[in-house]
Amino acid sequence: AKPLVLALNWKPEPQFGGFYAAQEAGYFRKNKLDIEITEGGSGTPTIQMLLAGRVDYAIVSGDEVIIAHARGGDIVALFATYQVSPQGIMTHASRGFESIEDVVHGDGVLLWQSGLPYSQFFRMKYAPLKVTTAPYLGGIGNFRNDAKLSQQCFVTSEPLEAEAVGLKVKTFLVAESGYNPYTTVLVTRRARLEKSPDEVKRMVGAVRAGWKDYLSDAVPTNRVMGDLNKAMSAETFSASAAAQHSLIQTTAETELGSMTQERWQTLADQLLAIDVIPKPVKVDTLFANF
Amino acid sequence: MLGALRDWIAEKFPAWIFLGGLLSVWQLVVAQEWVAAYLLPSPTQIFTTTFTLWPEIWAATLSTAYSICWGLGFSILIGVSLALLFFAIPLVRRAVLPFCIFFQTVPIIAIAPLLVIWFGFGDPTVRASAFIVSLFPILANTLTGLQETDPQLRELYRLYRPSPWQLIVKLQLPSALPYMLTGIRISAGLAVIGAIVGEFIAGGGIGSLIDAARTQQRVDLVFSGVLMSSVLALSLVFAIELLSRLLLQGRPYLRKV
Amino acid sequence: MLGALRDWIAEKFPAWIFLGGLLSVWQLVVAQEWVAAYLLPSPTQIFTTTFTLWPEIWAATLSTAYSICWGLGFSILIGVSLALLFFAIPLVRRAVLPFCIFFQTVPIIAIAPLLVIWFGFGDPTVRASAFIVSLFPILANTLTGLQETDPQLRELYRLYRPSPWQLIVKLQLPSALPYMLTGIRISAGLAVIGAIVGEFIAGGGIGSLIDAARTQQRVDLVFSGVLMSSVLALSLVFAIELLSRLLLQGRPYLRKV
Amino acid sequence: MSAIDVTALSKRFSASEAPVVQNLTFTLEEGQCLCLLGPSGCGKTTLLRLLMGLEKVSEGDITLSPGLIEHMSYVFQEPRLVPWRSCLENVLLPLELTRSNSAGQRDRATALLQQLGLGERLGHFPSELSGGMQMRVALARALVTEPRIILLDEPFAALDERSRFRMQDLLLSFKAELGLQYVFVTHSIAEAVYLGDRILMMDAQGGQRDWRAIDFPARGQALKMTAEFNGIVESYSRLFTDMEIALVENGGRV
Amino acid sequence: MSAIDVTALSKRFSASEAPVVQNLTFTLEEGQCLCLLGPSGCGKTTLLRLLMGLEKVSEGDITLSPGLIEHMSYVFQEPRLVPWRSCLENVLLPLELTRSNSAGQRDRATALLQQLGLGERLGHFPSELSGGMQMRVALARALVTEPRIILLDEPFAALDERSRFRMQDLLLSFKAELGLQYVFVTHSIAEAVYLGDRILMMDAQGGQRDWRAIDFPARGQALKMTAEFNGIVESYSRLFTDMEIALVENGGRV
Ligand SMILES: Nc1ncnc2c1ncn2[C@@H]1O[C@H](COP(=O)(O)OP(=O)(O)OP(=O)(O)O)[C@@H](O)[C@H]1O
Ligand SMILES: Nc1ncnc2c1ncn2[C@@H]1O[C@H](COP(=O)(O)OP(=O)(O)OP(=O)(O)O)[C@@H](O)[C@H]1O
Ligand SMILES: [Mg+2]
Ligand SMILES: [Mg+2]
Repeated sequence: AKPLVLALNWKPEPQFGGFYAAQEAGYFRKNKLDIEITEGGSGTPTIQMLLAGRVDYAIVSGDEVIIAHARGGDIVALFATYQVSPQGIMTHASRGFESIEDVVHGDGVLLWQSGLPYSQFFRMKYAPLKVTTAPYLGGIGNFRNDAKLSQQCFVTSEPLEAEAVGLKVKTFLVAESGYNPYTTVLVTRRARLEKSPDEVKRMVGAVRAGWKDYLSDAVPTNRVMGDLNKAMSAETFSASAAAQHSLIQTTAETELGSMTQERWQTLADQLLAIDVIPKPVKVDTLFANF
Repeated sequence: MLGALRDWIAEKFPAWIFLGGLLSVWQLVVAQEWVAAYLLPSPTQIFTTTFTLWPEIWAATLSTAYSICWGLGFSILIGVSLALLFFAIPLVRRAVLPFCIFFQTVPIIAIAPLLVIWFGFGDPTVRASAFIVSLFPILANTLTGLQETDPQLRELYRLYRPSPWQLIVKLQLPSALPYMLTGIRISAGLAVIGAIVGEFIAGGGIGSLIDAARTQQRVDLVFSGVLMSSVLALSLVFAIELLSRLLLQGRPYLRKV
Repeated sequence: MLGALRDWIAEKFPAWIFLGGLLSVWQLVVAQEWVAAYLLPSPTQIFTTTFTLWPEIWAATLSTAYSICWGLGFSILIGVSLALLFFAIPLVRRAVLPFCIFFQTVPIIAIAPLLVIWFGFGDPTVRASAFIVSLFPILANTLTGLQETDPQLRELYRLYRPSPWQLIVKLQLPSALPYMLTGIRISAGLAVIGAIVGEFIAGGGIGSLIDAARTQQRVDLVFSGVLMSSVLALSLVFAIELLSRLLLQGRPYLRKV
Repeated sequence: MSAIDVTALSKRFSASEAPVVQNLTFTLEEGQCLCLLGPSGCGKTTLLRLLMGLEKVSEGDITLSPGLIEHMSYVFQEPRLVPWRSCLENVLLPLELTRSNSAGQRDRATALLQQLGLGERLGHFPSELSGGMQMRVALARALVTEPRIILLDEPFAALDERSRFRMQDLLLSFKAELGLQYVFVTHSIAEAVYLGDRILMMDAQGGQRDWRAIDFPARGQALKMTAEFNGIVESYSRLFTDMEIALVENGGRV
Repeated sequence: MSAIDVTALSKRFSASEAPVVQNLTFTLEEGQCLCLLGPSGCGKTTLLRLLMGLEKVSEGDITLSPGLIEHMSYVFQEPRLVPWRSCLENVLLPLELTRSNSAGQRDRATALLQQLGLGERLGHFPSELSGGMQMRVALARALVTEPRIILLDEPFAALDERSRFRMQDLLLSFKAELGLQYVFVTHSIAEAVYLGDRILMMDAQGGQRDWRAIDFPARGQALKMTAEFNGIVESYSRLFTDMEIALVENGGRV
């Protein structure tokens, strides 16, 4: 039989550590699953691929799940890797900003990916913005070059790179603003879940086991991912894995990757308020904890 | 002039018919759900979206159009000048031409930070991107046109010891004209795409619109943007065509005697 | 044949000199820190990186090269066929040609979901992207070439009531040749960029490499990728040139009598 | 039976301009050869193109004997060679296009070029040939298909007198041996009289100035020395002068 | 003083082929006009191009009188008109290129075209002109710069006899009134004898067959009826025949 495809939305990096760990440690195989992980790139439309049935499981962000629902795409969130969104705003420490509000009301340039829901959220919450905004395409080249420039980041990535080259940065989590979607969420089509809930359960189990391993020891998996992604150095891999630890780890009572209706509802309400979705979305069926 | 315009509309008629057919099939495909609407929105949905968001879309289109005209204008200017230079001094052509190909192959996104740092955020980068992407076809076609100038006519002109400038204006450019116009037509389409990619990088215009819509899975809005960019490209091509007809006005270019 | 090769190397000599000069200036600019190395790596750094990661880079280059050949091959095939069709049936040209411009102006990134869903991850999407981007120049140039066929020669051939196929093979294609070759040259560069952009989306090859390196501050690796893509484009253009020289071998094409 | 029948034929290129060919009526019998005379720009080439079907008739009619159209050949006023084909390849072109390119015919093409004095130029490209040579290649190209009738537009204008005489006699021999018919445009009255069974002379307005049968018991270069021959030539010469005088009186075009 | 001095001139296009022009030596005095005769393909056009500087000399020398090169004009064997320029614009081209395009010269261009019988065709494009008309436009283009010497490559080959005679006399009148010199290639022996102060006759190998001064007290069409004139024509005709016989005996090229 053909393997089931799990489509990532970016290259092998620590944010996907658990998935690669599950593959490496054989948890998929142990759960009678044959999984093929495909990496993504700029603009890889994983959610559309999933909806069109081209892949069986995909990694998307929390807001994408809600938006897809609002547009009639019936998918179910199964495992939310980041309990706290790793999205952040990175600034030069020399600017002396104390909060996100300072950043968006300051002068200079703020780079962020146009159309990201949180940028809309900021525009509403902190209106009117004073900072000049421009698209963010990855990398910190422009950040290094301009002391008055702030930019979006994954706190597990860009700030570490900036510090590695000797910059003094101050980073604010987007979550501080009250906008905190689950991130790096494993999803599948509802049809798949209803047809074989058992397979989905085994999938989530394997992923959870993988993440447990990765959180306790990232080194072996990082080596595997490092072979697949030559652009990232071994140091960056371990630094990044360390930085994301607290964003993924849950309390003793809740399991890794589990979600609550309350948080999904908050997200849906926020997206409705900022006009990213045109109508309310029922969140009770849009996720499933296993 | 009016008659020419009327002829021209008549000539474009088949395209409108074909467009109608295409849109009908498209509508059907989506209505029958052969392709899901979240992948490919129906034409009616695209028009509705365009109509609803018209002020934003129109402003974006204007801004993009402006950048395209700049970029393409520069491409024509620099492309034709470079072609003339390369033609006049073969050594320069042999040395530099291969590197013009570099311009074509370097993904704008890869050098985005450089562009932004040199030209700043906003329009200048967009124009630069439109220029970079659209330079080569004009250059290559004009150069070929110059090189293919009838050697017999060249001999004739040389009899009168023209200045290089006269030779260019009175012989080489006229006889390279069909090549140049084709090059410009190709470049026009590329300038549009160059501007949009530039806007992905530097913000503004249709590019930003598409980029944002893409992140929010607004396929309808993405296609609105694509629609407007195609409209821009077609208007450009038609403008070029009309202009060249007015320029030539029945002169039998490149027709042998 | 060997002599032709030697001439050709001699002809390319100025380009090598120019390349040397360019690289020296570049090295100087970076060494003097006029441009920061994290924006523009020095040539030596690019070469070191390329050398260090050679196995990966070489594998990526091969995979991209393969997709480019596919895409460009299809462009030539379909482009020339469409040009012939449009030339033979003007009504079809008037109806369909404007929509070919659409192909050129739609940003691949905007229709990525459609492409990936139709063609799947990896090579097929990359090839499709290379094809889409490189189709129009060949089409437009071949069509212009066909339309510019000397009407006097056309009259001559018609005397002998040739089959349409004969007319194409023995008159129209030979006389459109300089146009076609220029179109192919333009398309070769575009096919490279098309493949790389396709790889941004669908993964694999140099595109993926650049994409990953771009976000990881590995400008040196980004430029390694850009370098390899330019090398690919130049090799293609040179291959086309050599091939066309072998094809023509001293025949005076388009030279009047 | 008549080979070519022309009735009240007129041609105008644009409604606003005067016709280029005006109200021509003549009949050419099977086997007969026709020469066209007339001042430069009078419409000789246009008439030839009309006969070949290269221009549309504006008024009147042209009737060809059935099947003749398939066995017609044409030599343009300029050589019109294909620049990327060698001398021999140019001559082979009609055979390739009419799909009758047998080995025998290749030999025939070579032989023809030899007859026309181009045996050493088979591999040369047109741009490497002299004007007269190019015209001879064009002639060979028209003859290689073994046509029944051939339309020739000043084919020998670029040849020296000796070559010209040789070509004239070659043409006459084709006529005698193969029954080749021709319609021949020339500016040389002597050539017209020597080659034509019929001569059509046009005036500067494209009208029919004179239509005459020329009848010699036999033709050969010696004929040109006879008083009869020179008398006819002289009479045509006078016609030209008359036309010119009439023109000057009318202030008309040349 | 001599206008053109040619010494042991040879031209070969490729080392492997026989020379096209072979060891020519002659001198043309100031004011004299030269006619070139020779079989088709013998190298007449090549010689003319060598004189104009359009081909490089392989061996030997060409010396022009000082300053002459700036006042030379050339008529190619084919019309070579610029297709996108009208008849008048084609004639104005040399004036535009030599930056001497004054109003007076525009009038001169129009007048020239009228003299050549093209007064009604000023706005026509080359593709709308007959072969003979195109050649006349080319002639007007060469004359409009008021050259001191003009090289003509079979300029009247596409003209009827009457027009041809008129053109010949026009050329002679330019010679008499303006002191225009010309080097004239023709296939018509009569034309050469009528127009040349000197005649250079070449053989099929591009060598110098005959070099002669022709001296008539006065020239006019009536001259062509005189016995003296026809005697000279006849003698050249015989030279041609001799060459041909020699060729056939040597199995040489034509
Ligand atoms: N395509 C055209 N459009 C307009 N006028 C034309 C066209 N072709 C020919 N003519 C005109 O028709 C007339 C006759 O031209 P044609 O070529 O038949 O003359 P001709 O008798 O062959 O002259 P020549 O002996 O100089 O070759 C000329 O006045 C010419 O200007
Ligand atoms: N570019 C060239 N390359 C090679 N051979 C050439 C070239 N030009 C001319 N020739 C050869 O030179 C010879 C003389 O040519 P030229 O044109 O001077 O003859 P011509 O005397 O003008 O003949 P015609 O009376 O037919 O015009 C010919 O045999 C021709 O094949
Ligand atoms: Mg004619
Ligand atoms: Mg000649």
